[in-house]
Amino acid sequence: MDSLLLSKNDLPKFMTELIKKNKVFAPVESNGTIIYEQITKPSEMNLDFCKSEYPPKALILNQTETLFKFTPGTKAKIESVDIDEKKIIFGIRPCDAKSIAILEHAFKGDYKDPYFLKKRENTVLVGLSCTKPEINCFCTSFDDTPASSKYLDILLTDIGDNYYVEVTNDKGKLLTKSMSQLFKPAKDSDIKKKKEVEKKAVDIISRHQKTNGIADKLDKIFEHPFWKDIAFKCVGCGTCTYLCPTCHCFDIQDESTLTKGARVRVWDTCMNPEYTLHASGYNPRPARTNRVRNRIYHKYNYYPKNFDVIACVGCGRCIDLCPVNIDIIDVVTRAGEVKP
Amino acid sequence: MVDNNQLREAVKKTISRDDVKYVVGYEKGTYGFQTTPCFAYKPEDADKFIFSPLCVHNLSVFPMLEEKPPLRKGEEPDKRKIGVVVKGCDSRAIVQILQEKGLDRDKVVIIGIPCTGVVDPKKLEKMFPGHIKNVEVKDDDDKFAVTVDGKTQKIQKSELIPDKCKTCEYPTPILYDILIGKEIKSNKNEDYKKVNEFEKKSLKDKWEYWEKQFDKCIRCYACRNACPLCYCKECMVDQLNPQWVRRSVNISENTAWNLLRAFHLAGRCIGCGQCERSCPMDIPLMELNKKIEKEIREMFEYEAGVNAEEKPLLAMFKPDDPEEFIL
Amino acid sequence: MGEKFEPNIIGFLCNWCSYAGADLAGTSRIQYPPNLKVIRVMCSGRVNPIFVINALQQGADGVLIGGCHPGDCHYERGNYLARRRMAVLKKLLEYTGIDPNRVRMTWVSAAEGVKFAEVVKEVTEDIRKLGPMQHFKRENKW
Amino acid sequence: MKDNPYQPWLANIEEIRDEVGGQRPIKTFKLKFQDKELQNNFSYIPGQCAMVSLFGEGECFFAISSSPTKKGFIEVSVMKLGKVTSALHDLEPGDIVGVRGPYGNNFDVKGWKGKNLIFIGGGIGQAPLRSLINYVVDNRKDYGKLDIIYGARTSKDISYKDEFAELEKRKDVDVHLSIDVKEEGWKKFVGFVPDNLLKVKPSPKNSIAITCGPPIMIKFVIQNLEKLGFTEDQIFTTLEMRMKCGIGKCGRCNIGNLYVCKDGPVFSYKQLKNIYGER
Repeated sequence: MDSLLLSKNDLPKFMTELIKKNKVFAPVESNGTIIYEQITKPSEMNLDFCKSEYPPKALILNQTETLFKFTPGTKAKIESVDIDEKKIIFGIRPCDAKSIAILEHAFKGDYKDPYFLKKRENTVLVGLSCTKPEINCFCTSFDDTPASSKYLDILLTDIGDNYYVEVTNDKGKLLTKSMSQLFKPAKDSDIKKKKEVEKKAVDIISRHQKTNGIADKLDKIFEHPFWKDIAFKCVGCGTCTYLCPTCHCFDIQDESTLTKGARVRVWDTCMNPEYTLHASGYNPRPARTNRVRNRIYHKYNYYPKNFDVIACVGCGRCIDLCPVNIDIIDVVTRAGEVKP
Repeated sequence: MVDNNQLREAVKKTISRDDVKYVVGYEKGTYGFQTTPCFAYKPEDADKFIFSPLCVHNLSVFPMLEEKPPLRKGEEPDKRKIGVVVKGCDSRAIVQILQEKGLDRDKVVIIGIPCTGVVDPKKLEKMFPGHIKNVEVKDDDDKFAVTVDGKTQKIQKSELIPDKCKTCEYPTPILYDILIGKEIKSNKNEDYKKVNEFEKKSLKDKWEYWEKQFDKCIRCYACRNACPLCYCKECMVDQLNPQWVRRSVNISENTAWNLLRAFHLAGRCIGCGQCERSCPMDIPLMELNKKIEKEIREMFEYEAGVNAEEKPLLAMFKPDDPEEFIL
Repeated sequence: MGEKFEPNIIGFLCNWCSYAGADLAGTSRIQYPPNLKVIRVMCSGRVNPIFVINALQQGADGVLIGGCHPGDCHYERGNYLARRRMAVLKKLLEYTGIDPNRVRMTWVSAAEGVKFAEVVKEVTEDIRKLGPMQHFKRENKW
Repeated sequence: MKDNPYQPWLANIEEIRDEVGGQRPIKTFKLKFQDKELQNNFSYIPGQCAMVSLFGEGECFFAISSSPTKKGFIEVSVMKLGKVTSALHDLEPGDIVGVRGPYGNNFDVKGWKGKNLIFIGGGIGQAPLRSLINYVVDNRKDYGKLDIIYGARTSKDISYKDEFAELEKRKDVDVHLSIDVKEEGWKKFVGFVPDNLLKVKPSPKNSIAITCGPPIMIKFVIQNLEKLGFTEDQIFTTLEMRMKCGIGKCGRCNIGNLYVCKDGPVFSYKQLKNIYGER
């Protein structure tokens, strides 16, 4: 790992260079909320935020993705689509970066998903440490911090006049080397400063989830009436899953006109009863209880069983935006406490 | 100001009845200023019930969310009633559902609360950000008393209430079995100021504004699912054959969805604001709903959710309905 | 560019009056613009606003709904119901910045071939002036 | 296509056979890949499934109902139910569909060598069993006694009638057909499949029972098999779910942490007992 320094005054220069050669996506303020959009000049960015409402996973697992094109009907022909786009995501938070690493588990394996994996491969994640976590942030519950560089190619941390720059792999090195005149080597004092910034951010986080042994505990309480208690207030709006950075479920549908068409993949949510409805009318998850439980289990039991990692990064989006205050910190903590 | 003890007594009394399955009301949420729907199955459960200006949810959605699992042989359907705690605006949703025969009157017990306005959670969070514990909001005449960490601040209601409360004409529930406290008469008037203001814009400016808003939409359908009046068994956007609205997210499908959602609530929307509150992308859905509400008031002298005996707006007509637009 | 814009108009005509009116216009050899593509419906009350929105999505520049004169509806009240619906829809379209003149409604009886031709002429000219519908047309960008 | 599991291969419909008429008709489609090399190399084991798509309508997950011992084509049997299956039923020979697969796990045809096999099917549930039955019959000497128990609502609803007739003629296969409601001219068993099972009374010794059909039938078949002394690792079934991707990504067909499309559709009763989840 390389430790470098980038003067804050040089950030625009750095960004301009990046934009010259690459598609750069960065946090932009639009209608009062932050979203990750392609920028054409550094001044469009807004770095004074905690997290975007719409997760940046959408840049890799697009909400609408064309799988391939075809001529519809009974005399069909198929045409592949190009997925070679290269891009840089600048200013992604460590939690969101971790979510992409978590998603990767689902998309590799026996059947490799070319759309996700190719985009993942072609994307450089330039992160920005989070210095002001909000009330529902709980990334520290998963042994991570708001300034962890583990899942990023490059991580910038604001340490006053400079950014402390951690370059974790070759992907990142390629970028910093091409602009080596902008970077200075970091001193021990800078590392200390970063640690301080990190500690300060960690201290702000005041909500914690007890995740110790949660997967095993969930094994024992599947039929517990506790789930009905939790799920009864759910209105099934699906916001939690749409905005969750680790939710990967999707629907595949054909769209066509008379002469052309495409098979399209779109995000879907397990909170909708239609999600599991069979054509025969039978629904294995007919009630809210089934659906809410499935969401929690998918994150805290199935995912750990299949991939050895909890599918939650503690970003708190689902808590922020749930219209009826179903609070995953509270749900999981309480699930750990109920008697089987 | 609602007396919580009086509310709890009423809930206790209701849930003690044999013919009541559960009562849905409000309790304190898990963090900050949040409140959350809560369910009482036995009299003790009533002790956690509260009502405060933080109780923004429209609970009349819950009777409509009841799942009706297929009955086994010889099994009797559960015919018990559901108790619902409602504010003035929420009660209109129930009235509207009754009018459409979506629900039987004898399936609900309505516990009415005369409401003097709730807070807009987004405005409150902006004014007092980042508080997790020890917060409270109380009603204090024309002010809200906001307590944070022991310090109480009085804030003019107009600064914190959502737009719907500013022009609320029905603070007291229209229909109720039990009323907590005294009836309140409204001296407010819906003047559709925002709508009138927006109408003056040119078509181009209007579309520019809405294009931006619809572009944000992620089509999670939270607006639909949270709405007490969106209770169709199969929503038109979930229909596959024919598929009217495609699932891909782009301005065309987003506009179609948002227009159709608004239209399907024409003469039915009672203005509770649940859709806008649930929207994760902050699309001002109520502006569309209010526009339609204004038009049907002007064109058909009709108001949704005030009279359960009336026929639904679009299922009836008057021979002299406006028709100047017809060739 | 340079080519003259020819509007694409979808007409939902009721089986009993407007469609018969269009027929009469045809058999009487009354000329009217060929821009109208007719879809026969049993009653103007059958026209769900979803049809209108969908037509505009799929490339129609305008929509014309034809029904019986008030009081003449074969199903007694279908056209009255349609009138209410379209009144609300037009207001909604206008509010979102889509010219309400793209959605038109007319009463044409089976005997009014001339009126039918005139209505189509008028609607076509109006929509020609408005130009192509671009607000939320499907782009099919795959 | 090779490196993109979402993109199907094109296949021609060679032949369409009507299996069952009525409200919920069943047709069997004989499909041949356009790519000859692919057709020759396309190998699967009974129990596996394929994703069949009609472009412009969508995709559906079907059990392959032909046996890999018959080369040069694959067959799927489709009941007309939803959007895609209805559109498939409107097709004609010569039309093109997309096929990707084979997906999922399979019946343990190697491990079951030398054992007595009891097939218990109902309705469209016969499709995956048909593949296995044909496979076993084509390798008849590898297996012990074969019992086929199959039931449908009426005699008209029996699928693969011709094949059952062929099987009935064989001396080394016992076929026990049944219908739910009494009918004139029907000399075989009248009643539900689980009851027919009790009447046939197969011995659990050195046996494997494979059942597939409507969920309610499977439930009672398993109960009756246990009554007959079958242990939970002697009972196998196949499950179905709503599916979109077929490769364990889209998330909707999970039972617990297993995906029916990837880790199923064949499960032993022992497995099913030990995983929890809605199905």
